[in-house]
Amino acid sequence: MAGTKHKTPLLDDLKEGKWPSFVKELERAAQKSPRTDDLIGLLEKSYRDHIPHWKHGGMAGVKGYGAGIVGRFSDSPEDFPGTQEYHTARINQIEGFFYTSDVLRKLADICDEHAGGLFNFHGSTGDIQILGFKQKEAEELFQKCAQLGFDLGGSGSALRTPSCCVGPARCEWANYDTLHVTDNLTREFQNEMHRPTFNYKFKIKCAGCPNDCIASGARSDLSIVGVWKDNIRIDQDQVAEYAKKFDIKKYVVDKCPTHCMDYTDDKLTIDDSNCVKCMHCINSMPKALRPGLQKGAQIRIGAKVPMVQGPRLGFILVPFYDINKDKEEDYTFLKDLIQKIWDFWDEYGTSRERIGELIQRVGVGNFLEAIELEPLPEMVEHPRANPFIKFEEYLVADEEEESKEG
Amino acid sequence: MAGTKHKTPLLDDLKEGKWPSFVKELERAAQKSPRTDDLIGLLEKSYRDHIPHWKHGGMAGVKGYGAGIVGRFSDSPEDFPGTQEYHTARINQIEGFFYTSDVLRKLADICDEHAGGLFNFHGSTGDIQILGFKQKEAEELFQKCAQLGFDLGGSGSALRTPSCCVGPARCEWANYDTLHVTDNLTREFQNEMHRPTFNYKFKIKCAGCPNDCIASGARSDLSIVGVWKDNIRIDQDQVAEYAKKFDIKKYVVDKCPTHCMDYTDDKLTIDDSNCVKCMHCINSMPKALRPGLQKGAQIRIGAKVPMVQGPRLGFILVPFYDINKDKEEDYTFLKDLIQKIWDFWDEYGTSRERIGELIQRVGVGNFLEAIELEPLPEMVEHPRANPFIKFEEYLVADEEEESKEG
Amino acid sequence: MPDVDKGTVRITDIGPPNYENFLPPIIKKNYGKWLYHEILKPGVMVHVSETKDKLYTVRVGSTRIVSSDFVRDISNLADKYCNGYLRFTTRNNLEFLLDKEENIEPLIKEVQALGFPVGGMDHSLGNIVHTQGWLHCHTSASDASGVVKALMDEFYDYFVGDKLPAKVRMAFACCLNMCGSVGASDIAIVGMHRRPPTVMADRVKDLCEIPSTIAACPVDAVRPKTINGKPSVEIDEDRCVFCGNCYTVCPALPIADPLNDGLAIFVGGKVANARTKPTFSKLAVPWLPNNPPRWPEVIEAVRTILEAYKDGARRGERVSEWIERIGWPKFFKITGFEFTKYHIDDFRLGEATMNYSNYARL
Amino acid sequence: MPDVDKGTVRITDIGPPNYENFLPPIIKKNYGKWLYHEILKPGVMVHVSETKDKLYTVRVGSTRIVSSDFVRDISNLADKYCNGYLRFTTRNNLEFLLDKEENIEPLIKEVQALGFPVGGMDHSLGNIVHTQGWLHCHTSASDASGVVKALMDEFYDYFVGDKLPAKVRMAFACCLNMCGSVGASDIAIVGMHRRPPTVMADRVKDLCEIPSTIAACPVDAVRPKTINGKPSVEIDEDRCVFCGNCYTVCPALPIADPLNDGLAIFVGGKVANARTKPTFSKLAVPWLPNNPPRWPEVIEAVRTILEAYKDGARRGERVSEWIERIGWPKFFKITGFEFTKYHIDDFRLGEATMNYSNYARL
Ligand code: SRM
Ligand code: SRM
Ligand code: SRM
Ligand code: SRM
Ligand code: SF4
Ligand code: SF4
Ligand code: SF4
Ligand code: SF4
Ligand code: SF4
Ligand code: SF4
Ligand code: SF4
Ligand code: SF4
Repeated sequence: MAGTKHKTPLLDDLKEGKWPSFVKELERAAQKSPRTDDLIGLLEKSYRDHIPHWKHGGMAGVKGYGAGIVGRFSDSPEDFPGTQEYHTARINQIEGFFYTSDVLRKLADICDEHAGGLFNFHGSTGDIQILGFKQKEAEELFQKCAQLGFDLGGSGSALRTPSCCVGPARCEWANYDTLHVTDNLTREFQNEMHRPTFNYKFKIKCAGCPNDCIASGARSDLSIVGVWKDNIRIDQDQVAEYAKKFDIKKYVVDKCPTHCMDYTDDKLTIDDSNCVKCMHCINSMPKALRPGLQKGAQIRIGAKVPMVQGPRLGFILVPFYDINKDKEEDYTFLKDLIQKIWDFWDEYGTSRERIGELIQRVGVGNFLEAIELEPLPEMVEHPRANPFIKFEEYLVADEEEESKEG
Repeated sequence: MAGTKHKTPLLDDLKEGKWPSFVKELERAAQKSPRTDDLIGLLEKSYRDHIPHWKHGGMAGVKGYGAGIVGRFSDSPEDFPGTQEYHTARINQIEGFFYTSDVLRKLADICDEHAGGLFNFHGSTGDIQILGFKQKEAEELFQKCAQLGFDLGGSGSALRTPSCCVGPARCEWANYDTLHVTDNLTREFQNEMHRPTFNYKFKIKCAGCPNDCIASGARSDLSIVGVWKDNIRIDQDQVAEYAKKFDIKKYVVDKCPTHCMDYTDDKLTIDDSNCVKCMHCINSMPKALRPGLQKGAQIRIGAKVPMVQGPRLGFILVPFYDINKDKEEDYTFLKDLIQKIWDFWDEYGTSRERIGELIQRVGVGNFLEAIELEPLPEMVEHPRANPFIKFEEYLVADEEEESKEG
Repeated sequence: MPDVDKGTVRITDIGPPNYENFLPPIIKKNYGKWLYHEILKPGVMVHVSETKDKLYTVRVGSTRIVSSDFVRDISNLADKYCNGYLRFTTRNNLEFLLDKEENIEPLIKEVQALGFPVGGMDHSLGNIVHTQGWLHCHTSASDASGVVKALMDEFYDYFVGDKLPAKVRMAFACCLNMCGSVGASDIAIVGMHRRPPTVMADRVKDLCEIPSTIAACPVDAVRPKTINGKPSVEIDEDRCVFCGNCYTVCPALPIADPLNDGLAIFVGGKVANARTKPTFSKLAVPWLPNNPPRWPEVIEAVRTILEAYKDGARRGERVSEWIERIGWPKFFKITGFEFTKYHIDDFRLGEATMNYSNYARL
Repeated sequence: MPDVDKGTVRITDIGPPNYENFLPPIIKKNYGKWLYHEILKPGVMVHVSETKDKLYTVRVGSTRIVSSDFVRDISNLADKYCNGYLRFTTRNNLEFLLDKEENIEPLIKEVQALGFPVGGMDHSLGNIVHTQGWLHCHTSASDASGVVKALMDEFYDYFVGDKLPAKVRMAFACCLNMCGSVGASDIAIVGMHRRPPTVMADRVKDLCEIPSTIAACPVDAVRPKTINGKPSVEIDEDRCVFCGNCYTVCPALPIADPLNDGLAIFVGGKVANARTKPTFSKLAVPWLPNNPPRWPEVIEAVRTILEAYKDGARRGERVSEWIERIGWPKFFKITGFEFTKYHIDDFRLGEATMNYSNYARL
């Protein structure tokens, strides 16, 4: 590879080694893109200085959208003029991250023509990211993508591009159609994604089962996870096959979190009423065990990263619902629920307050009342231990019940 | 029994039933004590009205002490004159709650003569409580007790009477002399108990092993719990005897919290390096298993009830220390530690702030520094998950390390 | 330390009597030498020493609040059977310590004749640790001894027998100060207020220190307010959680209320470290009315819990372990207790109590 | 919903391309019908359908930040072996989907010839989810791709093999915004600032909204202050936890610092519900210096963890399960990492993380 015009002894070191080198990728892009060549120079400068060389702020975007493009301006445009503007476009991925060579090549062409020849496949949220364009190129880049069928994703105080695991496309454990619902919600909420009106970002991710291969439970405000309600299907013959390979008692039965399995006399039994659908046994013996037939989804809410009140995982909001039936009804239940959540957030949330933080601030019980869901013991690890209960009504002397809240 | 002069239909109902009746006890006392007779009347009034009939406030005590007596004044002295003053004295129990008939009878006589003929054996903290005297009787009551060898306990913002489990006196599992240390500390800290100078109450309880028969971990600011360091002593013959009675695998081995036990081929083995000294296996087979020989104690800190910041259990402050050696040195280590804790509390605590709440407010790490203990992973369930670390120093440009805290 | 005022022969700061003088000789001899124990039958156990000595313990239930004559009664029994020695337990039971096995049965007979039960050992319902209640405390939201008596009458058989899956420790506290230390009991009953304190505006200034009254509130519901020209406080009824702590600090804020004082039931706490870590009791029933003298609603709820536990738990499982195994949803299902928003912790650390997983029994 | 502006033929709000058009025919046919899968060798698995169809997947490691030519390269391979179809995984790997078993080896050869590894399946080290770093983000405390490259070079064998006790998911985020969502990874590396932001007092008023800057601070360290007559803020250095959130909101508070920006390592997080509940990663090493281009201190620490895990964990145990089994004290002992006051959580819910029991391995 030809390298760059900049002296980059530090980065050059990262061209060595067995793992593919991102520096080589940068250089490949730089072959065609002088601005990416400058990006390499700027990065080398960071490697020397131990600080980033991007300015904070500066706008970039396309008309009518308030989201989808992250503007980036270098603090050293004199030395690295190509990095004066080096923006990123977040482009909705195709559900399940499926592509054809045809569409990929066209994206590559757009990226060469209107940006720095550089991609993130994919960003952490799931978008395709095209790097390295200037504001004046934004509109054309956008429209070229749109002509190819791609739209921008979210940024700022807006919905982010929902994403999902590969689900029924290539996985035997999907309890619902992750791709379909993700696609449907993405289309439904175009406005919420492109025109920021929220208090802060909102992320939706869909996993087909509790293995959660999209990590929804750790990083989406709303996590939809497939699950079944009835019994795990057992093929005892296949169990016997596995028994030849490993110690089923030790590696499967003893690791069941609720100890609801038994393996005696070469027979595997499961007390499904105590199964919490953790997936472990099924994961361990995919040929012998399968999720049940009454499939649906759970909904968890509130996961987010540390800022500001500390990190959160999602907690169960809906332990089970028939998302497969809801699919036939264009996900009315789901969309209604999401809308109620957003309405509540809109009404009570403060600026830059994620939904999980808001729920914590106002109290889960009050949130549930507002979105019209019943409190359920499945939502908690355990009921409260402290006795500081905010009873909402008390009796008055004439022995009539009075609700203070009205 | 003769009953009371008051009409007490509600309380009378509680004279029925198999369990001994406290109402009968009240009536027995009332036989000799008119004021206790009025107490019964006052209580019946509460049973009718569903509220207590004691005033808040009013002082009672003895000269030179600021603690040990809880004053109680009725709100209905007209109807129940005997309850106008009906105070309680908290009297240090004898360690391990051991008594002779002789001393008990003398206490009974004092209680008849100078109070309402009524006791709590014992109060929740562990004191003997004598109920039903008036302020003018307090001094004589106190001195009569003192002549018998009994002193008052604590109340208000003072140390409370320390207490302990029966320990080596009648238990095979005591890892140190709970009675001795409790007695020693009680004597050492007479001043702290009788003359309130703390921010709030402070409780010390001593359990001989992690069974914690004195419930120290849930209700003492400082909990001292016996524990051993080396291997559990196993008598395999006795194990075999137990094997005849129950399923050792199921009831013992499988319930070990760290799964560090094994029972195969009729032999019990323990990986003591993973034993967390929970006591379960020993409890289950007292003839076969015994704590090790390297005995000592753990110290936990901060347990308390809900007010104000919520309930707390104690957390490990000292995972192991040789309290048996310390005994020979008059518990110098322990007393030093307690003193440091009190000094810190004195310096930084606010009024009515228990030590556990203070530690939480200032941060465990800062507390440890102040009392000169090292942070240890045994103190935590797990290290922090959030990244909001308050680093105390940073490097400045001339590459010298600077401590901002000095 | 002990400072005995010689001048007036006033005795102070002497601490407790030296316990060594109150230990029975057999205990003195075998102090720290016990080898093992065996429970011989409900309420009776033997400890065997390295010296081969055997010490028999007979445990007797008590009302805790007792008359001087009760104290004399047990002293007489101690003289007759135990060389004059006896002890109490940390849960207010009596223990007679015998060195002669043959004394066990005669002692038990006399104890029972006096109306006192032998039991409370091993897999039994222990004596209920409790507090002062209406009998002696101004902050109480219920009586203590009365509820305890009503309960123990009802569940007497569980005390004198050992038919429960494991130890059941019940505790009672008459207000949120929780003097009975109910925080970590298998079953805990707590007196609960349910109506904000009344502000006696005229008296606040005289009776209370306003800053500490404000600081006493866990939810910042107490605020300074000048009323009729006098410094006083107001209470934000929408925040108040009825803890009564402001009243503890300020007598001009009475909180007792005949209609709204009642009881809550918490379950699944545990202090011992055996098998599982110590843990708090968790809310089962937020509020039941005060219904003296027998508190039938409380008894019913406790019965529901005890029966479900007895039926559902495996041998050796404490209440907490049983619920942990079956899951809280099932606990609410089989007891029929309603799960409400009140069960979801919204206090300071409440966030740590949610179910951050997909685990659910469906 | 899609509103296509016909007037100017400007296209907006169309959402993503319809995925159905990008599924390989074998997937379309067997959509939702998969029966089971088997991992054939590192990086290669087969899914078998009810229809008996078999789908082979070859997983290929990628740098995530890639050139347009890389995209063309993989397109060519997809054309040659996969009828033009391919996908990416949720961790930025590439997956070639083959309906012909005989294509597996030739494909792998070509992939490897291009310098890309096949692996990342089963009990392997997955590709490191990461973020923008110095390459493209102004708040970064380190580079992302560089650290990842240095690590993957070093632990390459764990990606192309499956010799670890279980899946190991590593993640990297260049600042506490944690875009890589490192919060719940087996091993998480996070860029950390360690010096309070500098207040560019002159510019605060112009560049920032002061109230939201104050609200952005998790520890209330930002306070309003008039400086040289201009509204500005001051930062309480004794409270600041260097999170950088005030800088995110207010560009006049730069926090990057060459000497004090560095990296922390967290361990034992997990997202899947299998066996144990999802859980956050916990602090192992509070701070290591930025030492580009190879970050040897970071590599050393990660090696320590991986080796200890490999030696100590039982088959099938994720890092969290291993540590849970041996206990955190032992983790610190065998890794040699120092346990400091920084490891004890003193943030909002920190109280919930103490050891409220007597459990200790002594
Ligand atoms: C590009 C991306 C990282 C990457 O390299 O992949 C990214 C990059 C940025 N994130 Fe992020 N975040 C990205 C996924 C995430 C994720 C992961 C996810 O979505 O699953 C998270 C954690 C999950 C979550 O949201 O809880 C994440 C949490 C944040 C936060 C903290 C959010 C919070 O609640 O406090 C910020 C701060 C903010 O928004 O002000 C942030 C802010 C930013 C900004 C916009 C910082 C800024 O002010 O400029 C970064 C732009 C950098 C750049 O050069 O483009 N980013 N960010 C990811 C988006 C690509 C995509 O659309 O696919
Ligand atoms: C007598 C006793 C209850 C009993 O019936 O046994 C008791 C009775 C009172 N307690 Fe208590 N506490 C008693 C043990 C406890 C315990 C249990 C223990 O010590 O193991 C606790 C919980 C453990 C703890 O301290 O964390 C306890 C936590 C409280 C509290 C809440 C403390 C806090 O940190 O907020 C208060 C409120 C206060 O002190 O203002 C309190 C206050 C009171 C007062 C003094 C209320 C008052 O202001 O008058 C009660 C006097 C009632 C009376 O009629 O004598 N009492 N108190 C116990 C003392 C007897 C003894 O000395 O043996
Ligand atoms: C007498 C007493 C100590 C004292 O100094 O007074 C005592 C004595 C014994 N305890 Fe205890 N415990 C005593 C209160 C406690 C307490 C404290 C409490 O209840 O407030 C606890 C903690 C309870 C909790 O976890 O909530 C307690 C938890 C234990 C345990 C652990 C039980 C468990 O598995 O969870 C054992 C072991 C066992 O029983 O297997 C034990 C075992 C024992 C042994 C077997 C110890 C021995 O070898 O002598 C004693 C007889 C057991 C029995 O009663 O069945 N003792 N024991 C206390 C009797 C109270 C009573 O009258 O009922
Ligand atoms: C391809 C992918 C989904 C996608 O839509 O792209 C995927 C695919 C599969 N996952 Fe996954 N998982 C994928 C990301 C994840 C993630 C998310 C992540 O890593 O960010 C998780 C959660 C990880 C965590 O807990 O931190 C994940 C947790 C699992 C688990 C649970 C593992 C466990 O025991 O903890 C299984 C079950 C198993 O492996 O036994 C699983 C199993 C599987 C199976 C076997 C499902 C199937 O039958 O097809 C697939 C191949 C397994 C393999 O790679 O060894 N998958 N899987 C993702 C590949 C990522 C990659 O390139 O490395
Ligand atoms: S989350 Fe479940 S359904 Fe989705 S890919 Fe992973 S294992 Fe399959
Ligand atoms: S899915 Fe999990 S909880 Fe259910 S039986 Fe299998 S291992 Fe047990
Ligand atoms: S705490 Fe331990 S040593 Fe003390 S009585 Fe109970 S079992 Fe015996
Ligand atoms: S004491 Fe507890 S942790 Fe130790 S071996 Fe016995 S059961 Fe296991
Ligand atoms: S619990 Fe409350 S009401 Fe009962 S004795 Fe203690 S302070 Fe008084
Ligand atoms: S009762 Fe408790 S919560 Fe209510 S105002 Fe008083 S202190 Fe606050
Ligand atoms: S983690 Fe921080 S530095 Fe890295 S991309 Fe995200 S916001 Fe930027
Ligand atoms: S860096 Fe974070 S902690 Fe420090 S002042 Fe800014 S917002 Fe507050």
